[in-house]
Amino acid sequence: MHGKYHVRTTINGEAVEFLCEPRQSLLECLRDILGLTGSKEGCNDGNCGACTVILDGRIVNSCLVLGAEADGADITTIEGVARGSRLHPVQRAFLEQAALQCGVCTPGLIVAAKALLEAEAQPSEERIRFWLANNLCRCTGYDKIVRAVQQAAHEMQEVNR
Amino acid sequence: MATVFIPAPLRELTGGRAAVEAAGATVGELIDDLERRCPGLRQRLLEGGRLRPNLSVAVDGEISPLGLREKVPPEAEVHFVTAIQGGV
Amino acid sequence: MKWFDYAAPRSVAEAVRLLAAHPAARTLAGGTDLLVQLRSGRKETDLVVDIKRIPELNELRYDPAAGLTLGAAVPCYRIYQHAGLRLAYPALAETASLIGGTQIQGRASVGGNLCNASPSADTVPLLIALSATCHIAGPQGTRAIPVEDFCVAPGRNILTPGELLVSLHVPPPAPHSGARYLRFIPRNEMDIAVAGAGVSVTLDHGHFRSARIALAAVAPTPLLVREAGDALAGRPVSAESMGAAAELAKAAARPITDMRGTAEYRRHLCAVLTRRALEAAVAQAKGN
Amino acid sequence: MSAPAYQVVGTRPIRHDGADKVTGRALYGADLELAGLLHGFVLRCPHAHARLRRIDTSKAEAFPGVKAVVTAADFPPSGDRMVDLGEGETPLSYIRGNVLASGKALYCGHAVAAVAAVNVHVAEEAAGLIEVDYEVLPHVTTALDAMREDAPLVHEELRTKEFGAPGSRPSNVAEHFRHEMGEVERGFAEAEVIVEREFHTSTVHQGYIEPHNATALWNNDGRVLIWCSTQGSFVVRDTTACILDLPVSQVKVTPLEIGGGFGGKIPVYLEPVAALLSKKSGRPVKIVMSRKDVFEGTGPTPGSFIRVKIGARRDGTITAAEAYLAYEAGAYPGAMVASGAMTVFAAYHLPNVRIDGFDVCVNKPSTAAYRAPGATNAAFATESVMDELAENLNVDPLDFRLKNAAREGARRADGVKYRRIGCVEVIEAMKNSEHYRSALNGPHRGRGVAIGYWFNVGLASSCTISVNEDGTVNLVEGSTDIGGTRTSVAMQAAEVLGIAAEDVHPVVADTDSVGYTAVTGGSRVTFATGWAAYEAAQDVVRQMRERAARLWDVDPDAVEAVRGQYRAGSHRATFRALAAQLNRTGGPVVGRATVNPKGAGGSFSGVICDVEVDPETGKTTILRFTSIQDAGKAIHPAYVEGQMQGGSVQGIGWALNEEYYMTAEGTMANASFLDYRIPTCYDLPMIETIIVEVPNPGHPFGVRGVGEANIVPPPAALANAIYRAAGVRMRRLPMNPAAVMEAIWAAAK
Repeated sequence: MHGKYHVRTTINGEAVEFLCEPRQSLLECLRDILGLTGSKEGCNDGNCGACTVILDGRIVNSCLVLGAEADGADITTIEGVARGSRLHPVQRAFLEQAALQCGVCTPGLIVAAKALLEAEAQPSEERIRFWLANNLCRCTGYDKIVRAVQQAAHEMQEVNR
Repeated sequence: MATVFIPAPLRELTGGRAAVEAAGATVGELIDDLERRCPGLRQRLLEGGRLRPNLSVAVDGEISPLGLREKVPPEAEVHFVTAIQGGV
Repeated sequence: MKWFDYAAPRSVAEAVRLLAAHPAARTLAGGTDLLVQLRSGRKETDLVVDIKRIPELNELRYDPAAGLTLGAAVPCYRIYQHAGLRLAYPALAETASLIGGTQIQGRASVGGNLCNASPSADTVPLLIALSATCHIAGPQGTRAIPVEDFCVAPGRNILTPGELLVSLHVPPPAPHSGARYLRFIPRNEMDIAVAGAGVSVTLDHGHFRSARIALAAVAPTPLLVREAGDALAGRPVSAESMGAAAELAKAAARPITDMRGTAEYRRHLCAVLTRRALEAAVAQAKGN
Repeated sequence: MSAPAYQVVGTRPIRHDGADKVTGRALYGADLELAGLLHGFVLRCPHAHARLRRIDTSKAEAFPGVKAVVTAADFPPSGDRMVDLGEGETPLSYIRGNVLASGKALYCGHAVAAVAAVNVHVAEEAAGLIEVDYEVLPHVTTALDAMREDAPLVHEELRTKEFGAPGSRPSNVAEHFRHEMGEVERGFAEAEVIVEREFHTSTVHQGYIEPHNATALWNNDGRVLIWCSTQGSFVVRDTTACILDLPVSQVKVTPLEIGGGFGGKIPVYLEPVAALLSKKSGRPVKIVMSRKDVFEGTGPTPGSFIRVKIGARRDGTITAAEAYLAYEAGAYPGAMVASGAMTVFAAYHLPNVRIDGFDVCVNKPSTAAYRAPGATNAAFATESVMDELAENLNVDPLDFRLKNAAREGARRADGVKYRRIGCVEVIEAMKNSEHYRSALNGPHRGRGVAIGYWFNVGLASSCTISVNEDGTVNLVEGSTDIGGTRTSVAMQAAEVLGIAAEDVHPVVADTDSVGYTAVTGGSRVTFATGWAAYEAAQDVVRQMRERAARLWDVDPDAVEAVRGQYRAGSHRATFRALAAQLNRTGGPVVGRATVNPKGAGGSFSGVICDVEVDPETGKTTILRFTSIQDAGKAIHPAYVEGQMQGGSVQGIGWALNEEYYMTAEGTMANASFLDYRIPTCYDLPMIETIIVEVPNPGHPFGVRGVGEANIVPPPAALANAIYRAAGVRMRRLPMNPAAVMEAIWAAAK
């Protein structure tokens, strides 16, 4: 057996250490080593966005990051979006707007939308659609997803005022 | 008497008629009556005493899972259609 | 995916030593090309050398006099977040925001895009148009070469074993100059260019002082079409002059037919994209 | 009479499984962890057609970390048994042959062997050590090529079935059937305008984001426990039992959350393989497909060749119609061409019609259902020809359709008479829509319309409802939930019980814990499982009336129940109040029902779309898109809108950019989400929806399944819009930019 790599990270605000083989992606580490199965594998080659996490402030496809590369990084996954028992405005908006059907793309989309709304307060529809282009959904046709992000942006605006 | 619609490829056995009257309380009895009127039809509709695998029977427009045991009300319309699979 | 070892050198020297000792090693910047190729078996390696912790490769500095220094490992998002760069090289900022999607831009680097040497690489035509140079470090020291010579064949670049692309340098934009990269893709994002055209122009009172035109996805490597750019030098800015340059670019194209487009369609797109890119570059040049 | 004012039906409650789905807690098949879990990898044939002379697995079995290797030889023999698995009768040898190839591999991606190991990397590496002696055979990948005399034979023993008279000579055509009504030749003789065109559609995939997965444990007591992502847990149970030659009771299937299916997760691919690997290794085995496996090794929808000919008089009345449908079945017969034939002219009342359907085997993955399977291909042809006819007759395209629209009592081509349907109402809603009445200005722009139909199915569903003392109820049903049907089913129970939808706790149970429930398909769940919930709730109400009668010492028939309020004379009690006293009035109350309903009213759908076509690149941009559909009664309007929007965007992808790009060697060149281009968020405008409600007399709330009809019109509507924007009639899918550009060049010559 080849040697493993020791990785120290912060995941959803908590210090986390794990051992992984260099060939294991961050997505594999989250799911198979750390049991955080909220991030999903839809393609494993960076084309569907279902594995989206926030890595040092930027959304990335965790399938195209090696676990070893995450040493020292700060990571937010879908499991870290809600504040304890209180859903994030994006999560609530997705439910109220019925912006999900099968739900397998939902974690990636919510993480991506959360990152967008933390960077831009009132993104236009065009901007939302450009930002989410890497997150494929086959059930909804995206309409209600865009409306949910717009609703969350509005609500977060209210809260901040 | 029920009206049985004859699929195009079988009309050679009914003298070209697209519909034939037949008597029977169930689809099975109807086919027996049809065989008497137009010999050769049963063999084209059944296989091993059951409806051919790629066939379904519709009574008054409803595909019936019971096949030959489906009851046939008087004056009903009966169609033999190609089995259609559902799908999402 | 086959097993491989992982190393994250902290200096250029350490990286060069590692690469020289392991001819089969692969350098890892953003990984959005390399990891897909390793996973599909298109490439193999026993050592991945992660170059993202080497200071020189993360440098992003713009100086009006010296121009732009862009570290090979700098991910796209840092490019279009850099205010100075956005002003001086708007076309480069925009091109960096085109690659893949937001998540890809969080990792993919211009240096990686260049080293991957895909004929349809999105950033390379513009870098060629902007006369960028590649700064390479290796066992025999450093060297600089024009970016148009960096890619040598589909998927193959000029680096010899042990060499490492450290950074790209882009000269400061000349006054009254403009640039633009346009590509054609069937979708609006998440796509590989069927064809692409990167141009830069410098104007002088309604005439072209100079122009450089480079194409993507229509030759074994990104293609500098000198004759198309040179044909504009001295000519008035007009539909005719730009149309003629577009035809010259089209004539130089040597596209193939594959699942992303037929040769005829790609050749046609070269003319359309070159003309539209020139119009946009001219508009920008008039602006500043 | 005005529609009854419902308390719950028609509202938009939050889905019961919502919190889990938006927090990442929901458990999908790939998320399952079990003690001692091994990981499987399936080795697939790289050739389009090859004889399997020998498979040597010895090196793989010796690879460190490998615990088991299986091939088709590990299956019990299937003989010539036939099985009916919710998709009509099929030879077991075909189903088993598609799970693991034996004798021949029939398509690139056909599963040949499988390895179970300590992790998926080891399993993949070991699979690479399996030596397969392939004898590569000539292949054929399109229907027309496969129908030629000299075409390579996919199945040497296949004979064409012609309504009970099997053909004599070997052929790739598994079945040819014909529907005929009236006199077609005479009809065409009366026609003053005739349009006849030929169309080609490419193989396309359902494109669900979650790859197939299955975990199996062959337990020490001999029971096979399966966890998977499927549209039919009972289909998986019965199929796996058949393939492994086990009694059905020995297999238990626990459906986990399903990440999209659209028909593609009805067939069985991995479960029997995982079970065999588990039996050999003595440990649970999980297999998850890669995206490449999903494209190459599951069930896309048929590519097809279609010829449609329609004749009409100057006054716009259609006198005759003829269709020739050749659909690619893929490796095994069953190309859904029967449903294509049934729907090709379904929207129109035609006096004289002839339809020929051909189910043609080719060396491509064995096709499965994809949302109204067969209907979209057919409507692309019919609705394009109808548009050309309307133009020739100089009549508005919707008026022309309205004049010939099918109404109640009209006969379909297969002779079956329509019951109450909403075709006219859908077309009128399109005509009166703000979108259709709005102006579309600007160069290179065009508006297109099209309509489509899907007949929907009933099939069997079971449901139990048990009452909790706090007045809430637990509802147990067996329909795996892709689009939020847990909620639309719970809402129908809540309506009957007179309680809030939130007070119904729906559970999708495993095959040991709920009565037989057919596949989640045919747009049936809200219709049929909803009906089972309706009946089970009525059963609860009956029992609650008896409990009230006992409390009030009156005859049960004297107790009236209206919207959860129970009364008899001066006595009053709410559902909740009665629920609190169950122990005092006789113990628990459990309502149960099984249904196999008829009367699954079909649904009509229409599309209006505005596009702009760049004349220099051929690229189509959608400016505005409206989907119109008859839902009978929208139980949860947001989910109905969601089905319409999702189906529309799948139709858009099918129309513009999706295809299996096959190489000369018969392999798929674009088996990834990069080059198999499903629409992204950035490719689309908002998808506007108009819900029409023509109640289905065959359902307590008037429900018509809405899941499928909405994918049927988009390709034709887009083709008709592109014609008006760029002046070219596109008759081949996909209408990607290169194809439109080539059509523009050809027209300019």
